[in-house]
Amino acid sequence: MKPEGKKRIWAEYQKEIPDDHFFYVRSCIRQTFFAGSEQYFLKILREDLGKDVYEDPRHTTCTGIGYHGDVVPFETIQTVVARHFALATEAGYRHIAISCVTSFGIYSEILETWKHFPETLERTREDLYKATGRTFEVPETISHTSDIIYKFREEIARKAKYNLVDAATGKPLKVVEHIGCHYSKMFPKYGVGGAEFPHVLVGMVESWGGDIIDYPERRHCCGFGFRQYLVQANRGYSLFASRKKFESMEPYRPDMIIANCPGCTMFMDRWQYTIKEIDGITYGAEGHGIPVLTYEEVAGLVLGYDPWELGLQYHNVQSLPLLRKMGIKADPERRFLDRDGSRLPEPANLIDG
Amino acid sequence: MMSATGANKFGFAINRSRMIDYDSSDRKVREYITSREPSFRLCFACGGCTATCTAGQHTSFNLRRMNTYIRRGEIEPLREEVTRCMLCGKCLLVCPRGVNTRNVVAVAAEAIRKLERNEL
Amino acid sequence: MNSDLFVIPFNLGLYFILIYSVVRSVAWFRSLSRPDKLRLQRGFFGRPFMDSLREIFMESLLHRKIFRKNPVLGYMHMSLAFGWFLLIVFGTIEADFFGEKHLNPPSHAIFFRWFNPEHGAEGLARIYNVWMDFLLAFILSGLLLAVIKRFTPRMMGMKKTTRHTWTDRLALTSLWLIFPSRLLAESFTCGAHGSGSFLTGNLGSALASFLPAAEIAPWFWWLYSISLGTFFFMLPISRYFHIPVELFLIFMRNSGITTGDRHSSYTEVQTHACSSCGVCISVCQMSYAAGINDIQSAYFIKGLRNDRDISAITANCLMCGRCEEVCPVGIELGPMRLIERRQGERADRTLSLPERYSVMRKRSVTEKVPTQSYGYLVREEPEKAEVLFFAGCMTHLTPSVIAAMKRIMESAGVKYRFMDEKGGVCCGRPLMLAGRDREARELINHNSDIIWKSGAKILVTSCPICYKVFRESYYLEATVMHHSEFINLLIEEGSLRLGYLHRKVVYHDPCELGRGSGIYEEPRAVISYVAELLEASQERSMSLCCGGSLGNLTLASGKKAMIAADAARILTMSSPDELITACPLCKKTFVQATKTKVSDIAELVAAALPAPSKRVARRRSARATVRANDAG
Amino acid sequence: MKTVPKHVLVAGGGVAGMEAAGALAEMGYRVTLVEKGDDPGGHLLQWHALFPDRRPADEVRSYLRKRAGHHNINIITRTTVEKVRHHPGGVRVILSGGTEEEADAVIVATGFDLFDAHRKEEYGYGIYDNVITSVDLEAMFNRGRLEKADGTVPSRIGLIHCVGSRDEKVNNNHCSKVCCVTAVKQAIEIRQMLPSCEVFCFYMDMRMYGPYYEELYRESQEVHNVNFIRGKVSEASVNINNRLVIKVEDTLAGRPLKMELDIMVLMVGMEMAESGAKLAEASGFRQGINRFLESGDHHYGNNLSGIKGVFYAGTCTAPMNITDTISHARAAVAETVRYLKA
Repeated sequence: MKPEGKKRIWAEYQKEIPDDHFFYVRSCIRQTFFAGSEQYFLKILREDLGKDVYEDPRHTTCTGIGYHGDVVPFETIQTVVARHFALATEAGYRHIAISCVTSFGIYSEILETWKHFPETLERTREDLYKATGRTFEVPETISHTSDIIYKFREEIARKAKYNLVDAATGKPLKVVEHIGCHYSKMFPKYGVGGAEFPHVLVGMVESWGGDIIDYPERRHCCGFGFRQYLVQANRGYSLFASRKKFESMEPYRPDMIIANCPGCTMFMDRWQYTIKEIDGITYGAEGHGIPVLTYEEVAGLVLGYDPWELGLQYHNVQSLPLLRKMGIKADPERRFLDRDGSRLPEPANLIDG
Repeated sequence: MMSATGANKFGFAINRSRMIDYDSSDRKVREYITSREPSFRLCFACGGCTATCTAGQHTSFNLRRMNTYIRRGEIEPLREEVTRCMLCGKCLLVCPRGVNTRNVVAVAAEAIRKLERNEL
Repeated sequence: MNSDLFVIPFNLGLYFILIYSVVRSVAWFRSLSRPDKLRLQRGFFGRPFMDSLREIFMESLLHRKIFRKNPVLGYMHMSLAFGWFLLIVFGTIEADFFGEKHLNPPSHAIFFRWFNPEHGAEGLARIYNVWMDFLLAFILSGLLLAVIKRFTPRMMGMKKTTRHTWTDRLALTSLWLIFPSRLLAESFTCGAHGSGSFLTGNLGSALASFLPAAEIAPWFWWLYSISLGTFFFMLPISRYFHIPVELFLIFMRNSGITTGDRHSSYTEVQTHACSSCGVCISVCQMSYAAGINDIQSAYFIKGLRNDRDISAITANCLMCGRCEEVCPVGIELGPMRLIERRQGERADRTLSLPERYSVMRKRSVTEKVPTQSYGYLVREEPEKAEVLFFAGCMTHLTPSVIAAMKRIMESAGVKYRFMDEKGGVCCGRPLMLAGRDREARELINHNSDIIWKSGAKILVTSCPICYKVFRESYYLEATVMHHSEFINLLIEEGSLRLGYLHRKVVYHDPCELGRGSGIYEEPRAVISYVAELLEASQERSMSLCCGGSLGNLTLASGKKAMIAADAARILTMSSPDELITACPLCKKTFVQATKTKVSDIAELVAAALPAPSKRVARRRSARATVRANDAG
Repeated sequence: MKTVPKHVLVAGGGVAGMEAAGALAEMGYRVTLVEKGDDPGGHLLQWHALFPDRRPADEVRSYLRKRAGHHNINIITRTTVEKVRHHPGGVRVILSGGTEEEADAVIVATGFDLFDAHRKEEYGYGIYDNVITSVDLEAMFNRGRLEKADGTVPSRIGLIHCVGSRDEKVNNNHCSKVCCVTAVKQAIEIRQMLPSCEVFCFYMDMRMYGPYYEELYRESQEVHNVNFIRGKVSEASVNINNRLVIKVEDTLAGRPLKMELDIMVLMVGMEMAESGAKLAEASGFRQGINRFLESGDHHYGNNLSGIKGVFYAGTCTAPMNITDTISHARAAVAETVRYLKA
């Protein structure tokens, strides 16, 4: 592998990521399954980096799941997204920060459509106005929230309490990065580093001391695939895709997987349990699973936040060995205790990571 | 393939790969055929044999595809495929590359038999 | 006398071979099938026995067949076989008549001169001596030819000669030494005692003039005895075993035993009866036209005899039948090869015997599962027809032949159904040629069902390959006719009105039609009716194979083309306007090999048809059908 | 009566330019050959052996060198032709650096650029150690050593056809014509050099259009046991053993296929030369949808630019092999001479 070859590609795919003043749109999946991630993204940006992030409680789902599930037409989703833009316009924000990769893909698709077919933009303005009486400005930039963490990765590194290294040996952790398909495969120029060799997570991991694994099925889909997942009988395809990835990364003995898409994080985490149930196979060391973390969680760990506050215990694959390796002292007994000492609900089917 | 618990619990099983994994495929049959019928290499997949095939009028027997499978080391689909040919030899007269097609089938069947007896 | 010890090698060899022959014969007889045993028993007390004796005399001693093919080669074989036979007979008479006793052990006859060194000085004995010397000279002249043949086969009119194993070489050496050593032994003895006739006497006195003949003579008597003994010992494991076995074969054949379709003691006897004479090699087109010199019947048989892995040899044969036609021993080479093909692969020679046994046992289980299976074929319900026309797979690649047949039948008013108009099921012959009889049976049953249901009286086919299998392996009510026969029938009954084409044509007998099915005259009658038929240098039973044969599984296309080119060249030597064949496969093969126009006999006949007139055709139809019924 | 010989400027010192210059010089014309590189010779300089007979490229190189060495030819190197303009007295030529030349006629022979394999990002050229181009492979043949980046001997090599050709994703819908036969030639050379190395060609169509090309293809299968898989490789990656893993659909089996390779060779295609495109833009030459120069007539005016006194030769008009390039250059000379004599 020639690192300069990748740098060459990364240099070609540099997108504009604004410095401040973000209009934040949440992700259905991330806020439900990885609530700590969104909470800590805001906390890191506002408190650790001192940025202005605006969030409007009136913003809704982008309807991407319905769109990819063939129940929401393109005109409808354009109008829903236009409403978000209207909220941003009304609040005086021109930079959208999107938590969900599916949403990010939809925003990219809509912006590209408006660029190449201006009449669709006009039609959307009309539809939005008729439906809500709102008007909007097309935003200056859209960023996925991983883009923003990527932009401030060095700053985070400077404030780091822990690094992605084995605290005992000083060796870098081996990290698998997984990029959501809709982040840049459709429009390479919208992603940091393009579609073939995206840099967005690689940049974070390397800045925080970890080593990236380039394994053969790196580009492969996590297995989410809306249509595959939504129909129960088709979930075998989804599961098969995930297994293909795990089998491909297994020989490298990764310490963790980092993903920028909430759907990917969820499926790569949950399917490890399902595969174990069906085939009795796990892919991590010593019969354990491989922890799958969001980049917000990883950034939170690096900055020294409490893993249980970040919500790592609510992943199927638990991360105690990873935390121990990083030298983070986390009391397993406190995993499911609330701040006031009362017991939190404990999920079933956890597997060791 | 899948445990009963898995199927009952989730209502679906893990799909099987359709991918030909050349590195884990079995090329013994190919080598056996190529060494006994070197003209086998010459096929360029025009499909003439399949178009004229007597057995192909009655079944899905496809010599062109069978050749491809042999080359890739895909033995499973071969087992049944070889039994369908009538060895009539029409394909021989059609082949533009002079592949001894009839013997390819005969040798392939022989190879499969040997494979089943672990003699390959 | 101490020096008499030299007879021991001879005696050991002789008794060994006699006992061996008896034991082997009994073993063969016992392993014969019940009907064949009965045949042999009946034959022993009937005409077959006398016929066999005559044949043994004509073929095994005089070598009449070889004589006819090649007089020099015939003389060689005759001098050795018949000469030796006479030498033994007259030697025995000599010993019994002139010896001390009148019943002697064989060694006394063989080494008569040693025991009676002074014999033959006068009277009858003197004349008898001349006769014995003449016989020896007769054999030696054949031996000389044999030596020449071994080193320069071409001088004997042989293109190729067989290659030898070490046992063959040892046996051959001992055989070659027998007569020269006898000559020298007798000569030295005669020289020492002043006896002997024109050969032994003269040579003896010449040798004795400068050599101590009395001291040297025993050495050559030893050599003579050892040569004979060695030859007898080597006999069962060398090619010369054919000499005694052939006698057994002749007797079996005359008793009505045939090869059949599986290994038996008859195939084993045939295997051992092959003299490796090499005539099969000379006529093999694979050899002289395609340069393949290791698969001919002689090698095939030798491989069988020596239990080698001959699967490659077995498969690589055109099955044209030319070798069988010329085999002087009359071995059924085609059926023998088919049996071997049916056998499938033999066990790996590199395995130890117990391993081989376990492999074969494992196989016998798996082999029961057919390698091919045609369960996908759907039973058909054909329409009724008087005449059923089956073009055959190959004929579908020569649509002009089908078109010609349609025109001919329509012109003759034949009511026929075209059985495989939309493509049929293979007749099964190609599978049989590949040794897959069980699978072929599936196809045969499928096609038979259709033919029976159609109620046809005549089944006409355009393909000799189909024709042969229809005739031999189908059980049908319908009369099977090749289209040349059928056209001949139509001409004979007058339902075809044909013009005369002013063309000179040559006819090629397809293997499966001619040698395979004995149809030589009908095609010639048809051709002569419409055109001028030229003679080909090799035709009828010695017709050449076109090279495209389905009998050969492994022959490369380039080699096939070489055979086709050579056959086409010979066939077109008389510069005919057209080369006529009666097989679609031969036609396809020859078209690539010659610039001469190649046509099927049906196309030739169709060309001689007048322009179609519907009314005439209709009027004739009734008559033709009636005739067709009669024929059925 | 002696006349001053007319002056023809040839833009581009590759195969077409050298042949055209040589032919004109032989006829007594004064020729200026302008070459952007250090030496004339073009892409041929990088080649080891030529299809279909695998003769050494040096034989053709020395023929062309001899041709361009004629005393009537003045070679200017490290210079490009920026613009040509016809005027009543002839053709004004502006060279890089601003110098101007006056000529009676100009032959444009600016040739082609090889497709930059970096642009097919999914193949990882420049990233994975053992992804090379057909040109890199020729360099290995020139060195007489065929090895992986780590110096070990490869046991399986894949040649990927149509890299940068017939591919809308890189804006090239045209076929580069010569890559198929080049791949077959190189596959044979690999097999001869390393008999134990498996060779696979991944093709979309085998376009064996020239004399003896099909025969070479057959030979590669029959004699050299080169394997052919019909399908376009979609992506490459490396596994833990640093072996390349490629994904392709075996379209004849109708199934996706995965295979490990030691070396992946990208058969890079031909594109309109950047320098030629600039010249075309500045001088008002028409470019076709494939961006190559569009001639006056596809069938019988293949060398005509549509501008008086300016003619096209060689691969600036379309991808071609050396044989066709030389023929095309000679035809350009014929057209030029006809023009000059009129």
